[in-house]
Amino acid sequence: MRDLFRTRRMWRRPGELKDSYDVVIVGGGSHGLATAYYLARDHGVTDVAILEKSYIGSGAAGRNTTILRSNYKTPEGARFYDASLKLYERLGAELDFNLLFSQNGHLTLAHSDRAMFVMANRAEVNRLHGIDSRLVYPDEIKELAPAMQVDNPHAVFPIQGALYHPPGGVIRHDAVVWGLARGADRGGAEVHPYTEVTGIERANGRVEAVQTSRGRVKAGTVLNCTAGWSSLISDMAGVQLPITTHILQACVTEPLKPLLDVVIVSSQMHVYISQTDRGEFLMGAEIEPWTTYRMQGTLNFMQEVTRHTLELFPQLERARILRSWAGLCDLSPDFSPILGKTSVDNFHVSSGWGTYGFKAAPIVGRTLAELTATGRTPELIAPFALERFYEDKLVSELAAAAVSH
Amino acid sequence: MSRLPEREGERIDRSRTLSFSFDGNEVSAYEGDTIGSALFAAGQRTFSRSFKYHRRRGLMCCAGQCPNCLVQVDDAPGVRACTEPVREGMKVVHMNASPSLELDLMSATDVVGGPFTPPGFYYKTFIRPRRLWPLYEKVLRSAAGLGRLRKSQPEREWRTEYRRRHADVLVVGGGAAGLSAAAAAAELGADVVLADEGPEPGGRLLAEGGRERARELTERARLAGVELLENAPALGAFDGLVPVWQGDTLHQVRAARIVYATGAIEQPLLFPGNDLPGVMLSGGALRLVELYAVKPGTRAVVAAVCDRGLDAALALLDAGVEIACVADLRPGGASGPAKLLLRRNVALMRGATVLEARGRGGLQGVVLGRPDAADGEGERAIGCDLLVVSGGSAPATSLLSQSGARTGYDTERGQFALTHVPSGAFAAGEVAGAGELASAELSGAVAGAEAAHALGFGDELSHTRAEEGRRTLARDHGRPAQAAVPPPVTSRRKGKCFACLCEDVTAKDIHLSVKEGYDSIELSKRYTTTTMGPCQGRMCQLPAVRLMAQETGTTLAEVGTTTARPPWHAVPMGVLAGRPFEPAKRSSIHGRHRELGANVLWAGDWRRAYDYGDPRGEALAVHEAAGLIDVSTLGKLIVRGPDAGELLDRLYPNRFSNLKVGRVRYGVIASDAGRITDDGTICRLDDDSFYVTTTSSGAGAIYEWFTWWLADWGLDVHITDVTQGLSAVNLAGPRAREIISTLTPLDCSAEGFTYLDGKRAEVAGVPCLILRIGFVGEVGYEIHCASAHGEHLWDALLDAGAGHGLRPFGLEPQRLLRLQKMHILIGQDTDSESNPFGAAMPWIVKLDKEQDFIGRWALERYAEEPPETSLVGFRMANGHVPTEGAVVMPVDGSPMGQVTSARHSPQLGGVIGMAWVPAALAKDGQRVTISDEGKKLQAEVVTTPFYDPDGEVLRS
Amino acid sequence: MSFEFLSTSEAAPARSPMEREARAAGAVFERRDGWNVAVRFEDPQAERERCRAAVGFADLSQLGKIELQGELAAFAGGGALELGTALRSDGAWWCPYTRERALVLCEAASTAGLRERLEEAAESSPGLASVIDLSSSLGALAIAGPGARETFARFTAIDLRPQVTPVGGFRPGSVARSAGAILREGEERYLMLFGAALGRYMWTVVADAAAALGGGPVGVDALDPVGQAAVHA
Amino acid sequence: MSYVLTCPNCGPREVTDFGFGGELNPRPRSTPSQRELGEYNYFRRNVAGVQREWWVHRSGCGAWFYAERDTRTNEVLLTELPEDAA
Ligand SMILES: Cc1cc2nc3c(=O)[nH]c(=O)nc-3n(C[C@H](O)[C@H](O)[C@H](O)COP(=O)(O)OP(=O)(O)OC[C@H]3O[C@@H](n4cnc5c(N)ncnc54)[C@H](O)[C@@H]3O)c2cc1C
Ligand SMILES: NC(=O)c1ccc[n+]([C@@H]2O[C@H](COP(=O)([O-])OP(=O)(O)OC[C@H]3O[C@@H](n4cnc5c(N)ncnc54)[C@H](O)[C@@H]3O)[C@@H](O)[C@H]2O)c1
Ligand SMILES: Cc1cc2nc3c(=O)[nH]c(=O)nc-3n(C[C@H](O)[C@H](O)[C@H](O)COP(=O)(O)O)c2cc1C
Ligand SMILES: [Zn+2]
Repeated sequence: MRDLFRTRRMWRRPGELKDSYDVVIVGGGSHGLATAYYLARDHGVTDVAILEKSYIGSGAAGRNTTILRSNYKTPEGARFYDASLKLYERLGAELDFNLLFSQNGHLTLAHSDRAMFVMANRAEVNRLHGIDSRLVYPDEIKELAPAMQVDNPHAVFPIQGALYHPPGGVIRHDAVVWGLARGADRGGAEVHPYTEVTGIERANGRVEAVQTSRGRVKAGTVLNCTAGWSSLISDMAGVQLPITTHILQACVTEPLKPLLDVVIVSSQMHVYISQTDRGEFLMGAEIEPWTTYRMQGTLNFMQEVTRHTLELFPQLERARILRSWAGLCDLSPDFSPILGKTSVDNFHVSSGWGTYGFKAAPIVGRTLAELTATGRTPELIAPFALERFYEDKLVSELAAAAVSH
Repeated sequence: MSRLPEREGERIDRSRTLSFSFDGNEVSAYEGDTIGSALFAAGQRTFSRSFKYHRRRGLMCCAGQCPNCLVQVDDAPGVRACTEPVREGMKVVHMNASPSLELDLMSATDVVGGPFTPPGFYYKTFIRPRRLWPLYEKVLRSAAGLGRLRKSQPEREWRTEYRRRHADVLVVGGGAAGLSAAAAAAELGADVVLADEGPEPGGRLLAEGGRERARELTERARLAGVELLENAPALGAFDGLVPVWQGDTLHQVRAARIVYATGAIEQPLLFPGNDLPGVMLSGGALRLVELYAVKPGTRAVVAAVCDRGLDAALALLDAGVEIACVADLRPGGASGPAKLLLRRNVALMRGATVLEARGRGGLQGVVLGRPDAADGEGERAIGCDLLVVSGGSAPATSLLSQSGARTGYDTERGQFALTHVPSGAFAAGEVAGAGELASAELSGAVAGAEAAHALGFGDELSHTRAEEGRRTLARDHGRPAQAAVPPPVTSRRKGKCFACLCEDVTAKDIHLSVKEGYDSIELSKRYTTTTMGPCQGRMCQLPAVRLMAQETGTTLAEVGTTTARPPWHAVPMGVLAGRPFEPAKRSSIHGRHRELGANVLWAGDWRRAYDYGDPRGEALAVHEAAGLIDVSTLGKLIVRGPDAGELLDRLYPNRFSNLKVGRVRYGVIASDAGRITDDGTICRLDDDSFYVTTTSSGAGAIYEWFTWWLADWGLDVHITDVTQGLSAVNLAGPRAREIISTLTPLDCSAEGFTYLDGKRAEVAGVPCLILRIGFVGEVGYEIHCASAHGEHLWDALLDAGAGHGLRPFGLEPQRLLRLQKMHILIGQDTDSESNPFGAAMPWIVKLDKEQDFIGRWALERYAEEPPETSLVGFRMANGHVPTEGAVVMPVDGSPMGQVTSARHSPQLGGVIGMAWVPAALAKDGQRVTISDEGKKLQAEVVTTPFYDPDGEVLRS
Repeated sequence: MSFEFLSTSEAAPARSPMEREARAAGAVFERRDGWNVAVRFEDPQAERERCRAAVGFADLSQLGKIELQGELAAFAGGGALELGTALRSDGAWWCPYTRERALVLCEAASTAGLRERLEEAAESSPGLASVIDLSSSLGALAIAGPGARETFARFTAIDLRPQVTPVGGFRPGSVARSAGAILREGEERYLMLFGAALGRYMWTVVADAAAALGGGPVGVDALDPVGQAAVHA
Repeated sequence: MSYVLTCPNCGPREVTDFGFGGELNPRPRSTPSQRELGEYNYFRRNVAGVQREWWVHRSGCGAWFYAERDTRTNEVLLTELPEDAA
């Protein structure tokens, strides 16, 4: 509240780039900023530069539908995302910035018994990890989302049940970015927007420096936090990634009075729907199947996402779509992240976030900061090593992440 | 009240009155009125309350561009009253005010809210204590939002549809430029569509003194064969695909060439009180007058930066509005309309503009003066009920930008103008900077002709003309601008000065946000939410950029603009959604299942009979007599050619080239990562031909998988997908043989037709392929015939079996029956990570095969490394049926696997299932713990089929 | 023969995947060449009028549909097939999908005979040639009348403008979000092919689109025979 | 849809007509090492630039073909059947 009447800069005005930093973080999205924040907070590492080619949050962080949840399928995934969710719960207070975390619950609908099976399995794995997640049936779904059509006899995709995850919800994407940026800045890191990394210099299996649109910068450690662009940055360091880049799209309606508190996801219909604190219905769908780096959306998306949303919320038929947009997603083969060391000693990566990486920002920041500061891979992220694709030891979240963020 | 006497060319029909209600009060209107014009004529001045401060807002643009007149009509929120035609009996209500538009309690925020609700105030408040946040959030949420929808609605009620329209040329925008372009292209023979969002083509001509011309041009275009879409905003540009919304229809226009003649958007000015009802854009005031014969005010002041506002003053004068004063920001030089104004004794202030607008509940007066003058100097306060502003224009480049055009700041004209138009697109008229009517028409004609030329239409003459036209336009373009560029804010007086009307963002808010560090246009946009409301920047982008440039001490070019995204015009979801149909596949016997009372569910993209109401009884019939199940959903491929065996040997880990003609073999398909992707049976029909079945949901993918490798390998093989061409039923049970024998001449004896034989014969007079396989564990005949005969075959079998206890059975009993046999279901018992070794099918992988096959390398490794988990059967210690999906744990604890199938089997008198368990436990008699909804249950591992483990029944 | 089980036999009634929908809409059926054919609805005169003035659609799933693969497909119907154009010959349409695959569409009465002739030709073909009867695999709807193109525009993005798809044009592509193909059989007459299992869905989509344009189902007897004028060489 | 693809057999169609097969990823010619197998199965170049890739005309002729497409703009530079490829 005290900041309400005071106009204080959120972060320092970006100055000149120094010649050298202990840590250079490529990418000013949620992961890069979180890492800088935790580097300072947990490890006192402050000689850090975040290089962002555009404005902070211009990537997926600023385009995502902000669903936070931890009801994943694999024990590795469930543990990891749960740790992140717990950090998120406290993050607003810690950053002294209201992240508008609307923790009103998350429902993944099942329209077939096959889907019910997957939900049951997730519920059980979650329960064993202390994650609040359970199967619910139409009557309870109706109570949780009274505006939704749960037992329409003519429904194309009747709802058999759902996985209910009370701690899930949505958060304000930009607030997370700005809160973390301010936290990083106050911790001592330099945030450099409009600074594009164009090359990486290596010698003796180590990264020496990065070249940028504003000159060359030496780096003790380089962290690749560029999500949708991570293949390109890794290429510069001579590290291959098992990634394909696709667009994912979203759209919002004009603001409406509250109708929906929980997040609704239907994998079979490829939609997910929430209503933001501003009143807009926020909708997303699945990725486009083809790879691309061009952040332009498709008409097909708008058609499919509205048709399917109206299956569930027919009363929205005259509500108007205000805007749609697209962002990039770095898809990994097993729908789990790629996090940590690479074959290049001082070049670490955070990638493979597909459609679900925003919820991981705090835990990525924390673990990547720990790895950077100590040189040791935290146990929580050991299963997500890049090496697993060479060894073919996948952590498959196909059933829990493919279309469901 | 404000209706003018009949005017030439007005859009209303005074002989036909309509009535509708606004907030419960009856309002009368003429046919042709918009909600806005009718309400205004009836004296309504406040149309909405603003988003945050609940300030009164009145008509401003009268063209559907600004947020001021958003109302709710029946159940439709966000309706632009100023463009929505009145329909008899419609119920119109205001949106964001309570209890009423006139008395809005939330407007207290306007008085006290300023300092408490700066941009992003919610980021800085309610942070602690955390536990109170949910409460605050509820309050915030209920204060936000405009439209109110029904709590519940069972089904869609509004019929909307798509219409694909291919065309040679699409013209977006039907002003002088667009109409000329469309006519020019069509006259050269092109197939042309023109979409205009106005009520009739004409654009600015309609209300700005060119209606005759508009109607001439329209007629010319119509005669040339142009398809004219009116009331039809083009929503976006998707690489040549342009969706156009018109009423209930979404036209998806795919044109070879597109001419954008979208005009420009008249801009407001920034001064305290610039949002008061009574402040109108000149275009808006004139549209009221010219289209609807409504007088926008009695006494008006005009503030302009170019002739457009002066022209408007003249027109208003003609309509009987008193013009108290005209402030022209341009310092000197009397333009044509200025002279006319002077001649008519209208006071004209040069170099002046509005410094402030005042009024309670609506405009009562303005202060005019020089923006740069010291306080008070040379100011004039004037009473008026209408302030007409014309703050310059912003070319409507959104769609062009989406199609790859670029803009740059044109300092002289004070706008972001096109600097590059991509090939395939053309820009004409005001959007392209063609400022005057003549050049707008010319630039349209040239663009239209060039678009047609690019497609091979036209002749030498038309080319010459177009080139000539280009040269003329280039000359015109070089002339100096006729407009003054207003300062970011026209005065430093107190009072809210709105940069963004949609989101109630003031100039001061932008100033504060920059000071806080949100110093790029993108950050400022997101922090203040300027341009993020219903107008999407039409009214606020340019003012915001100007303010940003001022605050950051940079140029407008450096500040730049934000990205234009679809839809150009907020569009109802129903329109985008089109018809609600979803493709669903149905077997040719589906109708019979319905008649038999089947419960039908989705299975992949098929609708299937889950059971016929008695799954237990149905399963029992299979054991005791016979059952009949429709398995037409199986994928079915014919693979033939000299290399067919070779192809299959390469695609499956086991061998098919040595399969004997007339025999059937089971196969599993693996990926090169060694993961199971599908399974099915294969029957060799003759030396060169195989009949391959796949899982129901895998059919499409496997067909593509086969043809993909075939495309790569180039073997001499033909593949045909006959999935939908064949019905298949499985007749199984101890009496199946008797039943089938009554319908076929074939020798069905145990010796004559043995297990895993595939034979062709007539059944019930229909040529069939019959496979003796036993998915459900009893003697079974899978009978395939042309799907046109499916129903006939089904009926004949049921008839023949009537005296033998034959019953139809559905998917659910089949699942139990196959579970008793431990036959796996791909996708249920396996997942994307399962390999054949883990799935307890090592025998299916023939690593001794000579040739390479897909999956070989990975499978070689799996053959050596013991799997971590294995698929086994289990029997429950007690009678509890675990949930499918329940977790398996070794005795010590952490989850290692899951239950994939579980059923109570009356036949076996217990609960059986399949599960992935730690490999060490994959032995008969091992005990595993199953965690099901937190309960820990005990089960015992079984590795051989529960029913008929040696397959004696099957083979009998 | 090897693949007889793919074909229908006159011994038993053959049914279209849209039979129930047509019946529900009031169709009167006749058994023709083994198939139950919706020959008319209540009023044949009105149906003809519908095709003349608006749009009518008729279930032609009984048409023979024979797939040819290999050399045979390239030189079918007595001439070289050109991609995009169906050849009318022998009372059948020879429709190329690729250079190695074509579909022959013929009257139900001639399906068996034509298939046999083609099989013989396949046997004597030097390379691999396949003849597969897809008559039951594909549903077929004729859509006829001045409103036909507008009807298609409701559910397919295939460009059917005459300058792009002349009579005889054959256009494989998505219809109603499913795999399909459209053959322009006459000035205002089109034949749409799609997977038989989608019969009911396609009927729903087409009926819905046609109804909004003043059209509706018609019996096959309301359709004019595909004229000789349509012969395209 | 964002763009149109020209099927070598059928001509231009909306991209929703097609299935995407991904960038060309040739199968090893001889037994790969564990690492090479992982590379083949999972690793992709994912270039920002012109990419040679597989497509199938799923809703039309059913043919698999190659396209060369610039992933920065989605501009399709060429499509061709494998048998016609140089
Ligand atoms: C539409 C959409 C919806 C989504 N919904 C959800 C959801 O509901 N829940 C969820 O958890 N996740 C969701 N995601 C995924 C999530 O947003 C991302 O996984 C996550 O944001 C990625 O991490 P990031 O924020 O660090 O990435 P980004 O924000 O993409 O950050 C990467 C940054 O790197 C910068 N960069 C790239 N190249 C260079 C260079 N050469 N030099 C300098 N900088 C460079 C980019 O500009 C970018 O700012 C969604 C994604 C999208 C697109
Ligand atoms: N008295 C005069 O001299 C006079 C009067 C009127 C106009 N003019 C001139 O005419 C020219 C204007 O002609 P113009 O044709 O360039 O502009 P215009 O503004 O007249 O027409 C543009 C049209 O495009 C429509 N439009 C914009 N975006 C659209 C979209 N996405 N979808 C559908 N429709 C859309 C608008 O509704 C409008 O009808 C100007 O140069 C002006 O000076 C002169
Ligand atoms: C959760 C969320 C809510 C949004 N709400 C709005 C909105 O109400 N109005 C709006 O114009 N844009 C909204 N946007 C979209 C942004 O304007 C913008 O399109 C997005 O950040 C991508 O940037 P770009 O369009 O500039 O490429 C929203 C974005 C997100 C991620
Ligand atoms: Zn094709």
